Amino acid sequence: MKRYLPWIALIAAASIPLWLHDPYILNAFITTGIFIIAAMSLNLLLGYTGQLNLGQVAFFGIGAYTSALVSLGFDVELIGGIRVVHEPWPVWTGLLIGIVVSAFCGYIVGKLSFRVRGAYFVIVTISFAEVVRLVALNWVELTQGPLALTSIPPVTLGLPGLGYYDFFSKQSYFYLVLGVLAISYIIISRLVNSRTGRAMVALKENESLAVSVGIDVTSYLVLAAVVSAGIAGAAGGLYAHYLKIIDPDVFLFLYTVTMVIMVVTGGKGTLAGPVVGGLIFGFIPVFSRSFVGPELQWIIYGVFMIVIVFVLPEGIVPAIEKWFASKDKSRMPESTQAQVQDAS
Amino acid sequence: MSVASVAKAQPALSIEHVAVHFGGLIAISDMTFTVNEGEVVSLIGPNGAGKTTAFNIVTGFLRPTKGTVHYRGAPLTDLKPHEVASRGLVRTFQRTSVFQSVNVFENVMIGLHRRGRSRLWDTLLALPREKASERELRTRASEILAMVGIEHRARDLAGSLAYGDQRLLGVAMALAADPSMLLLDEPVSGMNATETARFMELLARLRGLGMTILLVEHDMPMVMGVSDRIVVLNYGRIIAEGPPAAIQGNPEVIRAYLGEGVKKRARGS
Amino acid sequence: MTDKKKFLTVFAAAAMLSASFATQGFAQTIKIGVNEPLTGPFAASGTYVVNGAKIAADEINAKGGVLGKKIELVIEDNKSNPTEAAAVAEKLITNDKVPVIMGAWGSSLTLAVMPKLLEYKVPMIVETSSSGKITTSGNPFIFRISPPSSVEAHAFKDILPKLHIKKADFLVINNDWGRGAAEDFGKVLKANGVQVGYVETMDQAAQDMSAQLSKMKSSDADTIMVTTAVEQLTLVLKQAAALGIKKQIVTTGGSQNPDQLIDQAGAAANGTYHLTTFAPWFPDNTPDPKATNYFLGEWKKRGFNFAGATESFRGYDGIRTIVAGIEKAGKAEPAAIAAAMWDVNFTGLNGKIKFEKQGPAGKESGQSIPNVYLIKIENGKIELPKL
Amino acid sequence: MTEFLQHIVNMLILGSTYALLGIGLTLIFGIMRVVNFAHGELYAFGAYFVYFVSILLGLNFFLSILVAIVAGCLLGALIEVVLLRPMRGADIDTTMLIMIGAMIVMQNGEQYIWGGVAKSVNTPFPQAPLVIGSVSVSWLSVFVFFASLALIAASYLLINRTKLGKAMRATFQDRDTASLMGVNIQMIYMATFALGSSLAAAAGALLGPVYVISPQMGNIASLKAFAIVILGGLGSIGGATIGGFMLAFAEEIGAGYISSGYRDAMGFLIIIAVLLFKPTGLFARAERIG
Repeated sequence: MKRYLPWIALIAAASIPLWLHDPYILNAFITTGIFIIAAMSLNLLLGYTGQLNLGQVAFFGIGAYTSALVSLGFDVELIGGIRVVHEPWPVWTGLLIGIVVSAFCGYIVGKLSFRVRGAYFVIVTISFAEVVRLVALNWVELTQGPLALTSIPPVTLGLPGLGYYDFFSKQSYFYLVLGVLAISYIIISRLVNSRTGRAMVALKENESLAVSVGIDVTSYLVLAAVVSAGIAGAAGGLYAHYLKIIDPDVFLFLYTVTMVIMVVTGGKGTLAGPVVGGLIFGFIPVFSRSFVGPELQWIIYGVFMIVIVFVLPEGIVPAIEKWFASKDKSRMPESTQAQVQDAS
Repeated sequence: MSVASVAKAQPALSIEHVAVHFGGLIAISDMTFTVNEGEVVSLIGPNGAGKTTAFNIVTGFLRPTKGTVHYRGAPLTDLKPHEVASRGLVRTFQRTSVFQSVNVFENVMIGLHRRGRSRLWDTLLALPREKASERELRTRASEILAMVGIEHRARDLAGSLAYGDQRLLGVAMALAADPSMLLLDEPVSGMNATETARFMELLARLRGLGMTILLVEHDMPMVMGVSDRIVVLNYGRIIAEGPPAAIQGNPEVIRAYLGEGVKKRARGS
Repeated sequence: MTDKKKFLTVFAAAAMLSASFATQGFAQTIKIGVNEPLTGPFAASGTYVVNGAKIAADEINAKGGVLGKKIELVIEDNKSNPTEAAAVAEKLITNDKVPVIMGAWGSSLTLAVMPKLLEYKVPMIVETSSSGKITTSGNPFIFRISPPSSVEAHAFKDILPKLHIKKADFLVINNDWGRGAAEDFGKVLKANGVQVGYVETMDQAAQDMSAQLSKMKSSDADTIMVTTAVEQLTLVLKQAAALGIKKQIVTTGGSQNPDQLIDQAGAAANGTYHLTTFAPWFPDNTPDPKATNYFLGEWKKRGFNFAGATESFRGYDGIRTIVAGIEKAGKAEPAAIAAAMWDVNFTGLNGKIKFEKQGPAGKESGQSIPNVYLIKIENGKIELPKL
Repeated sequence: MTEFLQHIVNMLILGSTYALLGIGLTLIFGIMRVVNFAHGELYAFGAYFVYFVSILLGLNFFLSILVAIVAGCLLGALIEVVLLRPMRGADIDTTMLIMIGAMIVMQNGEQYIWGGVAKSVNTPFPQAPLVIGSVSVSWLSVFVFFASLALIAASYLLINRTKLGKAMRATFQDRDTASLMGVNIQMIYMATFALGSSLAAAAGALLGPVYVISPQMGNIASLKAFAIVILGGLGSIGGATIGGFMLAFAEEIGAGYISSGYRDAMGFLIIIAVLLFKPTGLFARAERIG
């Protein structure tokens, strides 16, 4: 039964635009969906390898900027008078290149920053995101700096001569986001349910023990960082083409915090965690907006976060699983293993 | 028993003039010994004598300040731990020997990492090779669990096992990594007499398979029972080396080590 | 089973929520959306603008409203965040069914809202943002009453000879506003034979500008042009005084809030010049003294800090502009209001509000050209300098 | 040369306050393994408290600073007992999340209470700067510089010369052993968090009057404090002091001679450079194996 749940959820989600005609709520689903994808990417690192990357938003932003710039074109003079001119390309190539560039940055950052662990790793990743933000802010020629990249075209699929399909309407964009979310989910679930995933869990649990059985820890960390950055980049690309404007504020620490909250409250190291946490924290502002003043909305957000961590330190999904397990009286292992077993 | 191994007498692991300094502290001053193919050698000595440090040197967790380590003729000194493991040298740990919050079966599956054949693309695209490889690993994992005798606990969290079973699982994981030589760090600490006896049987079976074994252990009856040779460390240097009988009678060993009373480690500590 | 239940719960909640919004749609009043930053870095300014808007709404309602109906402001916080600004626009348009919006303070916030305006064809009065892109990107639903820096710089041309500047350094906030000001004022200065020296930026959140100022202290420029909001400006003036900088300081951008400067920077503010679009200190010199006095009186009566008036007047004028548009349109429908905006012509607190066409032909945005004043702070008092 | 001297003087003043900010964070980080995201909010708390006490209640300026430091200490102790003590033993990202939650609540609480408009505090110092040759500096900054140095010295003495400090150092070295030796770990944690918080509040109380006081002032303070801790190393007062001056130096020189846009990037670039060239040397903690 359990293995069909994601499909049921997917079908349920796919039906949303059919009965939900409120564009504002649909808009909330789309932006929440984008942040769920980003949170899933963070979960791959945090939940499965145990590395907390608080600079995840850098990859999100790099994906957003790359995709936007590829589809808008740019004209930049590099050091030494080399001029790089890029004519606009179709948007879908922008999205793909955004993913690749993000993944590549993930590789570089992974190579460098996995030399340190724990709190140092956390601060190093924050520093990275800050540097990227400041580059986006100050390299005006490329990024327009604080003037923002505007008029970013909507996502269009197709090839010259074969016709195009554009994702301009909210409904179609919802399905695009849902599709990317499903693909990311599949990638992550296959990865963590494989030998690779076991290696990641091993190094999260006990790094020395993992290397002693011949697991090359660094290469798996870097692999996780690459996949994670690529998925975050995809989310960033979707964000840029949905909002149609990006400025260096996409690198704000707040966005990373949003992702972390979604992952940790939902349940890190579970596939469903970021989805559940994402829906909750994506919709808290939507609900609280109609009841309380602006500052109080934030205060509720913060208090709710603390309460969830206090009451359910492992997250909502593991707690629900445990509750069902105890109700069934049958022994059910912890979430991580539960998923690993799904593959069997 | 010792006659058989002497007949082989092919050095597998050789440690030459290894010294380890931590800042001003000398953990090992000068250590030289070899372990032959198929031999069971025990490294003993009082606490702080440098046994675990020696293990860390051999398995790449520490770099020696001086000296070299070779396995089957190839130098190990500059290898990373996982590279050492892929040369066939696999160790167990004294304290944290298993992945606590993962179940027993998955622990062994993690141990089987090196034997997996699937590549990243196989995994992501769910290609047949992925499935085949996984099936193979699962079969192998069951076999290994049966071999160490904890197959009935396969679905339990490793952290929920009794201490003795955790040690067995640690060995199972090490075996899963396909070693030609095992380095066991106090494998029977925390085991009761029955468990220890069972473990000694397991060791005997492993040596029957031609496995080379280096053992650090405090349990003297066991050391005396299973070892072909014993190396005694004290204050970072070797003070005696030889077959169990010779060590038992060595006055320096008695003074340095046995003299303070044969300490069995408190069980379950 | 678990996942299914979770999803069902969420969907049920979402459905309930959308139903609750749907019941609000009866139009006894004319709704006007207000999309402003009430939390986050721009909270102070956004709150001022909203307070100004409320004064306008109350004034209009006290006089009987527009088209026989009262107006109702639907105020939403965009959290100083572009994503939220877009989401808020979506909510205002689709849930609250507002036919017109005022917003969204910062340029990036406004730019994020603009695609939504195109999507739903709802006009927006831009009360504060200064980025040139807002009116030049071909969005016919944009009507701006604040001056972009090019307008300000253009007006500065006439004042320039009297300030006797030979060479100027720029110190600007590192965002669209500051960078835009440095560029536009730089052009005007150069065109009028004034040299431009350093162009230094300061991060939006930066509190210590000593490094930039030390560099300027030893430059040969005689004037420092500063563009930033009042908090940072206070720091710039204090730190410049601490460094013993005796150069002429001219600030631009209209968010200087001179009273707050005098209050918080003290003597450091003396001798500084400020380009501003509203002069509440001299109500009789403003284009519509009666309106100015009424507005200032209300502002005071409600217990707001006088210093906020230089920000809040934009909210006041924004709502008045919208109501003028609704009146001209004769009905509270987006398309009619957008069309009628071109006919709006009245005197706001900072000059004539009448939209000129800007941007690509056929889809021009509206830009109103306000007055620009130069004021000077002298001995803790604000003066209109005799130049 | 004139410009350079001025930059150096600026650097010394800025560095002393950065150091103060960094020390509090590094102690909490080193001893408790808590990444305190609310550090900047305690800094803002100190600033608002001075505003409240000196402007609204009319207390003497210097006394206000002292009161703010004490208030920061109490608030820190409260946070520790209410938010951190129940989560003892949780992993580092769990406590970090709690502190992020606390940060969100505190920052918006400040805005709720005080509004978004920046506040400023008048001081008894003369407005005319102190001028020595070509270098000029405000009297308030001179006071802040010496007050910071005094507080740094006081913390140093507290850690190195008192019984409490000894227990803190023991806890930093090895919590379990310290506990076995009779150190009351709960008490030490509370004291550490209270001390760290009071130092942050002190930095805010000193800098609030120099700058302006706004709800967002904590964000940048947190970010800088993190950079300082990375530069200076774990749990080391000396390290944080040096880190503070290093960061100030990099920023001054970066803004003065490279590009002011990248001024705030300098600290982060140094961190990345340190990582590249000395990945383990400056600050790695040896993992115990086995």
